[in-house]
Amino acid sequence: MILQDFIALSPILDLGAFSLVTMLAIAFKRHHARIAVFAFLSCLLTLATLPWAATATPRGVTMLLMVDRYALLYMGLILSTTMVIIALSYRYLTIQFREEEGVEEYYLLLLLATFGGLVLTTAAHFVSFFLGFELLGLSLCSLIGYLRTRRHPLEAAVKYLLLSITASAILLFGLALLYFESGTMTFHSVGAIVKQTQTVPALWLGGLILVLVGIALKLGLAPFHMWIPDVYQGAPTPITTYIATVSKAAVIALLLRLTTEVGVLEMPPIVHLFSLLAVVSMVTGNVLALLQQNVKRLLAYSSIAHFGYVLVALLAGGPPAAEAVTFYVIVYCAMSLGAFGVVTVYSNEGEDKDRFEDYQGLFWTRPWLAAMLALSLLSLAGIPVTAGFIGKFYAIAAGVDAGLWWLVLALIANSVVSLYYYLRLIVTLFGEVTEPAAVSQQEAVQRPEFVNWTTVCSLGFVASIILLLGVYPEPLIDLIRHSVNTLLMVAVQRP
Amino acid sequence: MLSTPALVLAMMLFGLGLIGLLSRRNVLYMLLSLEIMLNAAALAFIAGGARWGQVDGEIMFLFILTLAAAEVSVALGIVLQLSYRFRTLDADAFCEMKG
Amino acid sequence: MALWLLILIPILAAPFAWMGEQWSRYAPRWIALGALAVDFLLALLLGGHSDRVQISGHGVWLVESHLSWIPRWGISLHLGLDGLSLVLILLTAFVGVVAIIASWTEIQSRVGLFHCNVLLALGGVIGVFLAIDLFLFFFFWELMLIPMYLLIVIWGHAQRRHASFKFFLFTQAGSLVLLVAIVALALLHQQVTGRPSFDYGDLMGLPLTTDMARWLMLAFLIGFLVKLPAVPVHTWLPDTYTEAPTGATIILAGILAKTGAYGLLRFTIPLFPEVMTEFAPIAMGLGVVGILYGALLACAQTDIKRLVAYSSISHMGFILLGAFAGTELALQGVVMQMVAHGLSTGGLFLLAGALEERYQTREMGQLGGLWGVTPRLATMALFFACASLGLPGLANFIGEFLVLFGAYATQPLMIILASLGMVMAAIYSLGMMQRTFFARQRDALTAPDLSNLAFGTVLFIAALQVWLGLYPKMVLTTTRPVMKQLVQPAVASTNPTHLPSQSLLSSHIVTSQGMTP
Amino acid sequence: MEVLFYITAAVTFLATLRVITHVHAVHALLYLVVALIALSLIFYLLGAEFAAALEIIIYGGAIMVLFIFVVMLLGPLAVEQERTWLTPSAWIGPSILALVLLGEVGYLIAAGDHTALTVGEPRQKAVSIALFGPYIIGVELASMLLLPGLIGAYHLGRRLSKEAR
Amino acid sequence: MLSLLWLIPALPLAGFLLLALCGGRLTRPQIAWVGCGSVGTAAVTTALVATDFFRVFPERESYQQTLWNWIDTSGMTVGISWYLDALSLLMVAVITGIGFLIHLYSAEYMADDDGYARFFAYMNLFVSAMLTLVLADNLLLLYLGWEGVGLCSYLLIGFWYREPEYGAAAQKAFIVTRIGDTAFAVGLFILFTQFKSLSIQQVQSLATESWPVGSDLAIIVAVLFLIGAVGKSAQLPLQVWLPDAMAGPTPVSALIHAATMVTAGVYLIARMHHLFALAPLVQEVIAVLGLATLLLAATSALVQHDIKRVLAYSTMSQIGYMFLALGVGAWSAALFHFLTHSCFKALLFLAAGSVIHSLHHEQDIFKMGGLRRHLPWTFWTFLIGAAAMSGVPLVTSGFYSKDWILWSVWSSPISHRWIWFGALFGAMLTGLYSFRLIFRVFLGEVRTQPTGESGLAMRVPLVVLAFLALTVGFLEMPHTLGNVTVFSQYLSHALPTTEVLPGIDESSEVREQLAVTVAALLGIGLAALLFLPGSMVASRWTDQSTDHSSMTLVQAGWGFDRLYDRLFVRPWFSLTRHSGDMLDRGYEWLAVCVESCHGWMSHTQTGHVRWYAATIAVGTLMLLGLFAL
Repeated sequence: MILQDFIALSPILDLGAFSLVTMLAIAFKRHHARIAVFAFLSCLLTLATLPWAATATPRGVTMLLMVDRYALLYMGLILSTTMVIIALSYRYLTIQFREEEGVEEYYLLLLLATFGGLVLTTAAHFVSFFLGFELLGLSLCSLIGYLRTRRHPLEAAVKYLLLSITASAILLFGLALLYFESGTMTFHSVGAIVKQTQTVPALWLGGLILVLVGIALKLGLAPFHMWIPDVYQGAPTPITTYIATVSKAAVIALLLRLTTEVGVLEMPPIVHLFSLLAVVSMVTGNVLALLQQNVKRLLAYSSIAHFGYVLVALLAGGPPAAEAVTFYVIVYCAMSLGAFGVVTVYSNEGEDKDRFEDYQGLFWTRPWLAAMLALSLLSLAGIPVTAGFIGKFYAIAAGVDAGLWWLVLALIANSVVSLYYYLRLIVTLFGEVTEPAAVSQQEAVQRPEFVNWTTVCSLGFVASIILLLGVYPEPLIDLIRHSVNTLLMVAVQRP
Repeated sequence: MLSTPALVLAMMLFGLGLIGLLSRRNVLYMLLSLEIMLNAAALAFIAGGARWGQVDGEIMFLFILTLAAAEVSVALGIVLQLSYRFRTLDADAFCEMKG
Repeated sequence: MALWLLILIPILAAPFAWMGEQWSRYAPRWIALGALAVDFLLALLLGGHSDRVQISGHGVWLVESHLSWIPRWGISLHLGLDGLSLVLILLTAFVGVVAIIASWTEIQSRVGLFHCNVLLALGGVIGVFLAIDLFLFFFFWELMLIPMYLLIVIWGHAQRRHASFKFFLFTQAGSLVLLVAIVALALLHQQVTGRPSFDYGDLMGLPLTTDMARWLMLAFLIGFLVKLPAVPVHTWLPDTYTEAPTGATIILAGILAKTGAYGLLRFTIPLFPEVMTEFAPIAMGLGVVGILYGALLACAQTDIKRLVAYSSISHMGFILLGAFAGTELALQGVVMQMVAHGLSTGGLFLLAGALEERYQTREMGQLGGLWGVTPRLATMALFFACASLGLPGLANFIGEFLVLFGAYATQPLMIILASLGMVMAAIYSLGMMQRTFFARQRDALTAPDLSNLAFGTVLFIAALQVWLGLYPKMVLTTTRPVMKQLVQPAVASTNPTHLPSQSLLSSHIVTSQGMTP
Repeated sequence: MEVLFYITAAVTFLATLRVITHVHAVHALLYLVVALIALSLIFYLLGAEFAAALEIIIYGGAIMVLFIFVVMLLGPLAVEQERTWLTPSAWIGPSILALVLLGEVGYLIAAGDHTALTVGEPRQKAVSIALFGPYIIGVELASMLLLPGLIGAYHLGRRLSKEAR
Repeated sequence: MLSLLWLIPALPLAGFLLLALCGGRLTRPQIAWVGCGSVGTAAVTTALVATDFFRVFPERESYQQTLWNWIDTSGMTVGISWYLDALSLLMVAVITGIGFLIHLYSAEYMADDDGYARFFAYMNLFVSAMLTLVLADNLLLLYLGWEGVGLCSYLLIGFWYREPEYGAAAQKAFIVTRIGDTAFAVGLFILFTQFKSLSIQQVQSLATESWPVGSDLAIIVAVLFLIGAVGKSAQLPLQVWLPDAMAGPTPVSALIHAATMVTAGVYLIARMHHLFALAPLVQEVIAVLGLATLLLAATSALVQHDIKRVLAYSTMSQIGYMFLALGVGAWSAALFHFLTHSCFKALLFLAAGSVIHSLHHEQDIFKMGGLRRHLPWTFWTFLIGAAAMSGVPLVTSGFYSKDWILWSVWSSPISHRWIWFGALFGAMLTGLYSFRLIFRVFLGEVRTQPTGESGLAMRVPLVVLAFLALTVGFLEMPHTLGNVTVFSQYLSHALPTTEVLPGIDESSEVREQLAVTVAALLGIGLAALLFLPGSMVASRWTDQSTDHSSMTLVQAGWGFDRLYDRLFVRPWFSLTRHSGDMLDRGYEWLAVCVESCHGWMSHTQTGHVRWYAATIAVGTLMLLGLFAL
């Protein structure tokens, strides 16, 4: 390890150090606001190290981590998303933890999860892959059940726990098979072995499929999607947001690196597998969301479909795919933050406000909140002026470029179906205010903390991102192109 | 070499773990089954290490061990809370959210 | 830059219209009217005071504006105004004014938001008519939908949810197919030249394999046919037109439908001249089916707005028929039909809306004998019924007949079938008059006649109808260069011997032409 | 040697089978311990002595104890129940399997041929060098991984102070 | 003065606009002044233009005036331009002249009606449209007028809009004629596609040049035009609308459904005679259709109860004569009959209107009688009109025109003898039903008490028309009887002269004329025998025979209404009633499918974590099975 390695690794090191400091700070004195601010600043400072780290890239730090601009880009995404989530969480937790104790560890866990996410973005080796994966999963598991006195969060936590360990086990077994066949644990050489021999051993392929199943489970691709709605619904809403954004972005970052370095997209069975997963995910997610009456579940199902779209883009292979996938994921994070952010802001003590009735006519009582939700939903639906449109455009472009006509067709058909439920929610927002909705909206408005500057700033930030990317995406596109290029230059300094 | 039979054993153990996961209703048993599955994976890594004469498999085993420890502690915390709130550890009882 | 003003004036006026609600109930209306009036005048100015410069080989642009946007994809903010877009923008601004006046008394709640949405939708439509970068075009194409959707969902009638869903899903399905085709074109450009481009001019000359061209054309066709709408993708229309508030219906029928027709003329036909002849019989067949099917169902309706809605489907059939006829005359007819239909349905829906506002029903069975109660309304309804049935001397007649005259040379049998639509148009138009305004008057039906404002507006539309019906030169000469350009490739690529179809009549034409010295 | 392996494998398999089929938690845990020990023997046979040791120390020791704690915490530890649990059927199975394993270990010690199965170098050294060489980041990450385990267990496991009252 | 031509259609149009826009603010006399004045000035203008026309064009070629280019784009040039020649001048004169008289009459007839302004507005619009029709230089402008008169006819038939039956009659009239119009339009498409022009003169000369006689295309176009003409002129098989059209006010029937609009078909065929000359087959069809219509209508007229329906059928019958003449190539004869018919039929309708007016809108002739003494002016004028229609020899115009037609039929090379006999039988029937009316209405005992003779505004037109009905015939007399050829000479430039079968001599003409005379007189005599009050047969006819089933068939115009009802109307209505939007239902079904799919799939989300784990296991195994093996 030389200085350059440390520079390259500085974001991860920073965040790790900050997590430890946070832990010590909690041990020293519990103070919700201070810890929250500290956590926020940790992310911010880590974010600030990214440009510095970029000077040392691309650089393989030991064989475990590969820090390149691509990883740094995803780190930036993960960190900024986490910051928004922290900002949203503070108000939410103040209300939820009014009569409970131990709110501060939440931020520590959040930082640890983010740490795991950062590791995943750089992972180039089974060990870092697996450890990052578990850091993220395990922290999330605690976070989901963080409101431990409530039944729904606990139920969600146990479901997430059992299924994520299942995922880990499957993933590990897959990795073991790959290792058994190839005798190496770096992504690159695992693929290189197959490329050299020009044959794909069954065990190797089986291992790869198991690994992909593990990843699919984390991403919630059908038929491994079952946990998604329950966990989304049960988890505290900021954590739901986190699962939907950071956790998935990190896994996608890894998946992209894995597929690129191993070169799986040149193997027909894997391409077929991805196609199958993509189509099944799109159809399942959208059909299940169709008449859903719970907003969080609805968004959960829609996320299943969205990662189906991402897979279509991924399948295109090569630079366009990486570019499209990255863009889509960034956009998806923004719009999920928007949608779940509104649910977070709107929720008060007790149950989250996630039933459709709660949102009936929200536009007339809380126009900005409703407008924000509508904007996010339109973005999810892929309507222009919003980032979602450019994202969908990118996905379609990638698919068309690769000639994946049937997948593109499926994407379109599914987009149309998906419109139905987004519109259902939007219509509800603009509907006439009914009696129960009026009561719950009254409650929400009366609380002094209902809207404070943190939530306004964070949602405002998200909204401006959604609109900006929808209207002028060029700077981000440039950034992504430059970053993604490094991913594709496999022949970089490798110890 | 014993690595291939070891891998077969790992697969069998993994299968057993999976069957346990699916067939037991008690969360505790499900966790046990998961432990079996993790162990099976670990065995596979060790077998791989043995096949190639590398230490990497063994090192991977160490990390799996770490995971198992960390995970079991969180899992048992959740199990405790579950038994407080739901008064049962029947996995099928936790189905308030569905549809 | 002036072109951007055309788009931005309504869009920037929109928030003011919303805020205007706080000042006065009428402020949003006046703001909206003002913005559209300024837009109208600006468009007139641009159309009237520019030299005819041919900037690229692919269009006769009067004014052009080019800015970089997303260079990575070869997307630019490229706007261009030619005769066709000029005419349609003027129509847009005018119909927009009509829509605002039609909702003058109908819309009483959330007035500001209503006009905000109207302005946004119109801004989007103007963008559609100006954009000559395909991505930008699609951007505006989608942009106009949301405000439209909100107009239906917030201010619509009882079944608005169902209707708005249908509207949105259908149009979006079409749009997405279109998007795929646009993207495919841009990427083909990349394959050929090494860089993607969404620019109209670049894509025009793209060499395509026949197979590719066939699929892409199909996709473009689907995208625009949904919006037009043509049978069999028309079914969103009756529900939507019926449930939308009057103002929105007027915009939908008067302008939004035209964007589909515009798309056919601007993109579908010129981009794929090679397969155009192959598709022409199918598209024209759909047009004929639309004419007859729409008219048949219009005859079957008891709801006055539904009747007009189905009649719109019938009228749009002429547009489809003409667009693919491949003759300049038919294309000119299409333009005329677009303008005329915008005016006539604008008027008809204004009146239908006025009826609904007065009697809280659209069922013609519950109306009757209104001639004596509201003579102004009845007279104007009669006028527009005549326009709708294609009475000579009114603008619709010019449109329909130019299409029929122009298309007869290529598809005589289809034209004969389409002509049957004229008889059916008489049946439903007169049926509507009979059931609503004639026959015995019901006792309960007493209501004030049209207000001076509404009456003046309708009268003005009527005057325009007559003016265009007797002196369509203004429109026809403005669009002629564009249409001429449009036909050229088709003519060049079509071997004259292929032109006549196998029908009975045309074979006679050939033989008798052969005998002429 | 191979015979040893197969016998151990059979033991592992049988013990594991009993884990997932047994109705009593403690019994199942007991079988699991047996299975883990058997597994550690297999590790040894595959040449991973370090892993074999850790398997027994951490898995069979720490993790299983954790399980047992929880089982004890959850169920009321009535003597009556303890008595019903302590039937021959409960301990005979594990005992037999354990005896088999014991025999194998005894044989191995008696045979004294330790190097036959290992790969030349003393493995522990190689493992250690690898751990703190190329895998140093892995070790750090693993240490970080224990942190959420710790915090999570701490936060989730404790009761509310007012509930305790 | 010729340049004032455009004023002729423009004046009534101005009248229409004035009445339509500020009709509500004018007093009744003002309305009457505007309404009659516009047509009156148009008539005066016509006179001025006519004198100038005769002066400038002694040979009566033609005068053209283009106001502006209506459509001028992409190879189509169509102007708003007028074409004045002998034929159109004749039409214009009739339309403005008789039109003015009828307007004048209406000023009093409609005096009590609510929609006074509306009535005159429609009437003025009609006159304007009709003038456009006959003055049009090109077929598209002609089509404009053609549709315009149809619209006005529709509006005026349904003038009393509160009666649903009237509305139905109006719709029927418009739709039935629209069928013909559509065929006409298709004819236009073919002509334009062939000759790239729509100018009447140009098209015909090009057609004559390029199409041989009897060519398919000529036949097709001619048939299409014929269908248009048949619809407008209420000939078989599109005749069904005319009897119902009597729902409109009587002056309307006089102007539109007797004197002018219904003869538009005759005008069209005459105008396009070059084209029809290329299709002799079609000409034959025209003749046969004319004959069939005239017989059918005459028999129906014989048994009607409603005075206006009798006249309506008689109109159909007389137009049948005109068609017959056109069919045998006797263009001028057809136009001559048009002229005389306009005079006497307008007269008959106006007189009938006078009767109805005085009987409180009673139209059933079986409730009339003995009006001779109460309404002397009406009686005498009606008598003259009936005599003219029956063709009472020597003194009436109808005799000369009908005789000319019959003679042309007799002598034409393209006719058959049996057609002549049919037409002769028709002439006999004409006398019969005309005088049936006279006897029923004016003689016998008084059944309904009349209010008294109408005022001056109604009487003046009656007298003027009666005078014309007697004298117009002297414009053209056969050479056996004075040999006046003013009319045929006048039209000689516009229309070709009639071909005469070689070897027909004067004696056969005399014989033929005698036959016509006898037929007319026989008809009148038969009428006297059957219907003269006091005759034995008359009383029997009244009571019983009208109920007879065969009678009702004839009464209903030989059951064409019922036939069309079965064949077209009912299937159409059942089609519209049962045709929801099929395609829409398809889409809705699709939506339901997806929704039920949702219902099915959401059952898989049981909330049981073990089930979730199972799906994962199964999914994994399936993927492994599918792709690894």
